[in-house]
Amino acid sequence: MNLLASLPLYPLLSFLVLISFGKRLSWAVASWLSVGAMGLSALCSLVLFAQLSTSEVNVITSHLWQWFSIGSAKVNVSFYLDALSAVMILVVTGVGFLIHLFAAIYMKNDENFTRFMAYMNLFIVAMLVLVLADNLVLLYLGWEGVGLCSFLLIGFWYQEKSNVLAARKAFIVTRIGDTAMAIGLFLLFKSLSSLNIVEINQLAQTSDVFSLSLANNEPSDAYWAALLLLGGAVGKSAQLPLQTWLPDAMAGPTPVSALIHAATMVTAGVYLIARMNGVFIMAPEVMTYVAWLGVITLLLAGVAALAQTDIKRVLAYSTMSQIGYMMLALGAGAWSAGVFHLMTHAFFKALLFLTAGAVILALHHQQNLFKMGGLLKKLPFESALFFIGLSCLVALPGTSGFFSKEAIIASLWSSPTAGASLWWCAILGALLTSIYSCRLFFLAFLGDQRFPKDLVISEHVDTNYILRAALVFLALLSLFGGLFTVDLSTVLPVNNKSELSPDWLHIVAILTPFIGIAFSWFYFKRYRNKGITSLEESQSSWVVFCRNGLGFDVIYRFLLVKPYCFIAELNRRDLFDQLIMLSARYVGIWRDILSASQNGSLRWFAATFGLSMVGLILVVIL
Amino acid sequence: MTDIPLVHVLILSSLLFTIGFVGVVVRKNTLFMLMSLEVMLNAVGVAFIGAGSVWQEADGQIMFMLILTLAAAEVAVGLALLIRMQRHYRTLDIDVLSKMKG
Amino acid sequence: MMLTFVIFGLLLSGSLAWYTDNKTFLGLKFQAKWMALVSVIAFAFIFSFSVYLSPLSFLTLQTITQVPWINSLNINYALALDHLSITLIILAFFLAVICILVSWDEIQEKAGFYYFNLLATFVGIIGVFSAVDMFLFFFFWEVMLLPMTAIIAIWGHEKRYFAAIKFFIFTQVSSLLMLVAIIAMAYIYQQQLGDLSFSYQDWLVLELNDDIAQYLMLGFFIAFAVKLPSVPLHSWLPDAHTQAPTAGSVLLAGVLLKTGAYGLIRFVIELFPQASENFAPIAVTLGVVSILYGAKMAFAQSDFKRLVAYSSISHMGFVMLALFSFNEIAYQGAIVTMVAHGLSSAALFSLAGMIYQRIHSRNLSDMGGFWQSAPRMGGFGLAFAAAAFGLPGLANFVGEFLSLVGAFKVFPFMVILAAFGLIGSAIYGMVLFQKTFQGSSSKIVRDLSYRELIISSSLLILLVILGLYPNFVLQYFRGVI
Amino acid sequence: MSTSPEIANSVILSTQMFVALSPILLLSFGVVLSLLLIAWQRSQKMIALFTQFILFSTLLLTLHLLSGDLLVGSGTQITTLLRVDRFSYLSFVLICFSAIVVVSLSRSVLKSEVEVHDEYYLLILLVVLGAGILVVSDHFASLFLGFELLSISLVGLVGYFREHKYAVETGFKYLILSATASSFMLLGIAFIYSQTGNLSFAVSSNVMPFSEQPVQIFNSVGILLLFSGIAFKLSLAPFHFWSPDVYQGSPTPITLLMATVSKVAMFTVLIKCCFSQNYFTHESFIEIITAVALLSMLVGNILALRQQKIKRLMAYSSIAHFGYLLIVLTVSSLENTDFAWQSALFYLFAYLLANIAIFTVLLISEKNRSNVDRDRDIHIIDWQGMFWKNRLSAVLIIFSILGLAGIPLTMGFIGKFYLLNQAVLFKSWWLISGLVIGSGIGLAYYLPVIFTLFKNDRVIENQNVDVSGVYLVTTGKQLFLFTLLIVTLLLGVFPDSVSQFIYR
Repeated sequence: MNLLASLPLYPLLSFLVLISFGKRLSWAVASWLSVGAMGLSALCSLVLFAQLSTSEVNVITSHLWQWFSIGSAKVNVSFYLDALSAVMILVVTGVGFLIHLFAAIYMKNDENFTRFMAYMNLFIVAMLVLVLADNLVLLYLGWEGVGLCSFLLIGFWYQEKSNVLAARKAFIVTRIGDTAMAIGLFLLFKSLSSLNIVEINQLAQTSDVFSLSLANNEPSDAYWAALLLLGGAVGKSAQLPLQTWLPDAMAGPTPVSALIHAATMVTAGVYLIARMNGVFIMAPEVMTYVAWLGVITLLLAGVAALAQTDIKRVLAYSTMSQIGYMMLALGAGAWSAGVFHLMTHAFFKALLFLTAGAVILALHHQQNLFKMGGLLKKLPFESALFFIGLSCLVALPGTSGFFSKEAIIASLWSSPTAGASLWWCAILGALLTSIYSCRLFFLAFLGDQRFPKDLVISEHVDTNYILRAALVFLALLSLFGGLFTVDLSTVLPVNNKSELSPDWLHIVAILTPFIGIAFSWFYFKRYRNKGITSLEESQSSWVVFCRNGLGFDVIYRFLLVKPYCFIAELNRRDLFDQLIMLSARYVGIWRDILSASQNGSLRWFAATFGLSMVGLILVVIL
Repeated sequence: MTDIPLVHVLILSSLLFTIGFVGVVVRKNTLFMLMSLEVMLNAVGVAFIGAGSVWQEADGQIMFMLILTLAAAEVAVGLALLIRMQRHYRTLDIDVLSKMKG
Repeated sequence: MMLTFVIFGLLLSGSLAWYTDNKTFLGLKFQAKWMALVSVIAFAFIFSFSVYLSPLSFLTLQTITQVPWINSLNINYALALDHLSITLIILAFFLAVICILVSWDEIQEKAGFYYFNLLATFVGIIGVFSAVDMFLFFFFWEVMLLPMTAIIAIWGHEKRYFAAIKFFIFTQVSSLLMLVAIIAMAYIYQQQLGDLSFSYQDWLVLELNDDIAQYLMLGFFIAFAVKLPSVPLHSWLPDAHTQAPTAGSVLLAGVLLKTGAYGLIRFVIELFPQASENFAPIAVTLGVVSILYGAKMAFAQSDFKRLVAYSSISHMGFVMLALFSFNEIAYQGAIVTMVAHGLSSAALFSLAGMIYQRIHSRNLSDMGGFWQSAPRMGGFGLAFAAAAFGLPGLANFVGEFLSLVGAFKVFPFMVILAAFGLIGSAIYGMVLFQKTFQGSSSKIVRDLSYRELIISSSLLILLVILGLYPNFVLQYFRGVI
Repeated sequence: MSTSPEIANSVILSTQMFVALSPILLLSFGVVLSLLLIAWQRSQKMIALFTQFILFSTLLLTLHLLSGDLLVGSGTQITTLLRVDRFSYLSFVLICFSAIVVVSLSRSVLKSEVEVHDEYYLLILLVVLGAGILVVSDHFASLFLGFELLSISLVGLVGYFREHKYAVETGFKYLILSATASSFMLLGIAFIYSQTGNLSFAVSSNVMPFSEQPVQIFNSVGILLLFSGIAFKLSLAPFHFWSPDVYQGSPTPITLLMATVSKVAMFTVLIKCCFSQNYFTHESFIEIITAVALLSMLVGNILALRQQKIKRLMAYSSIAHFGYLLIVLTVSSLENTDFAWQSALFYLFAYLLANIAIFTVLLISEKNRSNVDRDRDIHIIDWQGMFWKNRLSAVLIIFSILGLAGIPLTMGFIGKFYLLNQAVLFKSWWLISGLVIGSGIGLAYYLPVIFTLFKNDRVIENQNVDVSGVYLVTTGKQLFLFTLLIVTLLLGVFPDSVSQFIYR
């Protein structure tokens, strides 16, 4: 199906043009090109989606060429579109298009504008390949591709050392996950001798060698495969224990954070697990791990978000915790709920980031919450949008976030792989979410302005109508995106649990955000009160500990980074080389000894003659 | 002289030979070195004579003749060199002749 | 016959290039580089066409030429080709062009002699890839060595003599061991079938008892493990690569290391299947150790070329791992890795050369922020670094993936260890790229000239093609094992 | 001599024997003639030409004999003393060839001298005569005679230029030590004789008189002493101490003479003696050979490391090379001796060519020394950048050194290949490992020499060197060097021609 094949083509073409002509393109041309390409593929994805939903065929494929073949198994470059990937491409291209639109304005004055747009397009290409891949190797290609793009975009302002380091960290940490995933692929191929996703999902159900454990107490291949895939997912989606790169990734330009580190790439892990549901279902223990990982991340990230001072970092941690929700859903077997939340989260988190970006730019790159405040009057439009975004985040009834999060929480209580304890944790998470959202909103928009009074709001972002259009559109999506739900039953197993969980659960779930808001309304009084013109973030060690990501960075530095560097430093001069050189030196020593024996004295020569004779005679006699 | 067992002759000659060789090694004076060389050669001669007599052959004695000639030749060359050395270094100490090393 | 023509033609044109350098005949001034370039391209075309047009199917070894050479020992001048050797020879030709282009401006003094050596090395390499008489093979194996050493020793950097001697001694000693094994094989053949023979095809029929085969296999293995190179016999490589002129490093990394791999495939594994299968666990361990150790050492380096050198140790570890896990998938992986590494390391070394020409330093601490002034170079640098750490879509990924998938069936644990090499490679790749092109821009460097653009883009295009459509190499390596 | 019947009637020389022996006879005749010539008129040019002529005709005669089928099989026995066979004459060809080279090189050296030197050429002739007697000798007496003729005339030659600062020292060292060595050898012969009652190489059928019982010790010690004497001449470790000093001290043509003529002759006679006495059946003898060979390979190569004086370097490397050559003595049975001979002769030829080449160039650069420091030894550094100044001799040196290092394209590699064949055939793994390690170490001093030729950043650490007029080579020498190069390469690529000439 050519339309499908052409989907990643437009961004690719525009990428090629942009990268090859570089700065010679004017802003207008570059932005038209990149955004236009995005628009085209967004349109295509809409058409495809329409085809998929109308016609009774629920799969569209397009085979391009055979990449290579592993033994008998073919690895093709071919795309596979079903309901799940359809949702994804909608999110990727739709949100991507809006963010491109925004970025075209937002980055207008950057000297490397074309390079930026090129990377953005390249990222979209890779993301689409990831989503549409019909086999795991192609998916891996997209997987690495988005990783590379994220690396490039985080380090886009590469002159700052910190950005460079953040980029490197992001790439390497995710690479660790990717390696686990690669091993997972090897294992899958070994036991199922195929890497085609659909085939794997079917074979996983049928083949016994895969699902059944070999020895009685030995975990099965399915267990290991699922675990390794989970490793990959954890890396990309910034879940425990590989979550540390995401906050630093905020070093990148804000549209990047919106597109990559909120809407699309970080949710690739969720998509992977949803994709490979066949494997995961065969390994219920792993599903439990997924759920637990998700919930722990969700809580810890929430706590960390409470202590952040940088507006983008708050959002980053909240992204983490929201993805934790998705993981939780998947773990609990509420597949469609997870994906649904993925979609809605993409909308409102993109909105939040972009708005934050607008605010930051308006305040001349001021990201510190404690240097904001009182923006409600200064930037009413942004405040409104931000409020909408936050309300989705805390899942106020009616917003899209409400529906998705409710679906997740509702599915937990009686799921075989989750259970009551997880339900309570989820509720706690919701509470935390509402609290840090309120803190964020109060600090930024309420209270008195804590930046210099004479600071003029930079206009060019604030009043640009295209930009506003993009934001508004996102806002609408995040408000009403919850209304249209896609039927994923063709792809994802529906957990047919007939027995309803008790009603009070719903009550509690709905009430939780309000409790949180009420709590923070009083707790964060001083943040929203007028007349406080300067606020100090509290320096209590506990807060600092939370602010620095609960010390994971430190642990890793001392467990992994330092030792590796130490060993590398220790053995800089190559042990083996030194050993070999040592033998050379040994010969050198002998050389000195022998040449000392060549002392030119005749009598010594004669003596050696006799001595060696005696020696040889002894050899003969003995 | 056949009643002298061969082994004794050989042992004698090897003793003489050793004496000569030790002479070559320990004496610093070049002249004495040449003399010790003669001793060594004559020791060999003894061995040849003894062996020849055991085998009742003339070969041993012929060899001894040849050895004598050799000794003469060597001494001739040696003495020539000795004179040059005396001229050149004003000494007969062999140890001055160790300029070349390494 | 064609092959002989190519070999001697190259040699002849090399000496012509030496002779005519900077001389003026009938008005036009000859230059060695033009001579070399033209002749190499011409012979490349001659070779590929004659292979393409020849009626033989090169699935198995096809003897091209066989002329008696040393009758008293029944040694022949025998050349044969199959897909493996053809692939490697074509790779060699391509890299020959790259080498000449790379040294276009770099080599100013004694250019004629330089290009003579370059071509002589290629003669040796082609000979190594095509000789099937073991004496002839050894002959070429050494002939390849001499001009290479000359290149390092005459046009190299500050510590060139040391590096050249180290390189030579390592190869020489190991190859003497191989020579002993060769002779022993010849005499075993004599014992079993009557008369002496050095012919590879003849040896295939020999049946050896295990322990003898083990020793002979070791004789060959060590020689090729040094060339490959595999830890712990690798330590000539960093010095040689670092000290050699750019083209020398390209040559070493691109082709000479492949002769080691080629030898492993053709001689170790095919002559001693049983022995090498017994030996496989050790060999695979060596491979994995090379992968990890190379990656680690590469990370520790502060010298651009040295870093790349260690990275190639790490890459060739994959080849070793793949070859000794004895299945077709891994074998194909090894082939692709060989070609891919040939291209990517050549690319990185020529990049190093370009940078060295600009800032006269190989030290990473003297670099940084070049992207600012030389974005094109930065782009290519990124692409080549990405190839080095096996980014999917570029050639190396296909090779490594196939190797690991294939090997996983046999040595799962080893492969899991080897997979950590992927992380390691990401680390050094990132360090290399970022220290060179990112960070605060210290110097202003000239962006790529058209010649350099041609070099880099041709390499990159090949990497991408091979990465996205490896079949155009792989199709020849189906059903080999 | 011993009066066994078949010897008795073979005392009369048949014509066949005359023919077989004719080269040696011609040579000795030449010696006498040249004495007369000197008595008649002292003219350096004339005597030189005459010597050349004699050597040439001897060479041609020998070649003629070789091409004829007189010497096929076991050769011809001439009295008990001499046996002429193919291999001995082949090595005699080598000897004459190198002697000719030496003579032609000497002329240029002697030109610079004021007084007339006829004895010089006479002595050279005597050396060659001694070598000739050695290679054909089949009896300890003739061995002894040849040995002494060789060494005493050499003593005369090494100290020949009295004014040279090392003359006396070199002469003394060589005299005393070689005399010691020869007396050791004689003692050995005496011991052997005392046990076997037979002085000819051929295995004796004599039985000990009942009054005595054989004492095996004396026999094997005798063999050992004999071997040590020869090993001294071949400068095998641990009898090698003299060689670097004497090489360095004696005039360059004489060094070449020592490196080629005497060594080839001694090695030939060693092989003959070993094979006809089949010492290789003695376990202990093989052990000794192996030990000495290993020691020489290692010691020679290690000593040559970082050696700057070219002559000493050559001395050390020759130690190692004769260590390698000893491999041929470890043959397992008489059937394989032919191959052993072939390997030995080929290797000797390669070694000889390489030496000739290097010493020729060495002589050229000595001549180009400024007169201020005529006695200064040539160091490697003096050859710096030769490749860019005098390509031909540089290329020649490169290939000779590669040959010594045993790298393909050269005869040396083929020679080493033959030796390895030997060693593998007789499974002497010790020697193989020695060879491998030895040549590994060897590269560490061969390569620097080659690299020096390519260096062009000349730092003049010694002001006396005049860099300007270096390497003026006469066309004759040019031609000679060129032919050497061609021969080295041709035989390196097509060794068959030689080996076919060796068999027939």
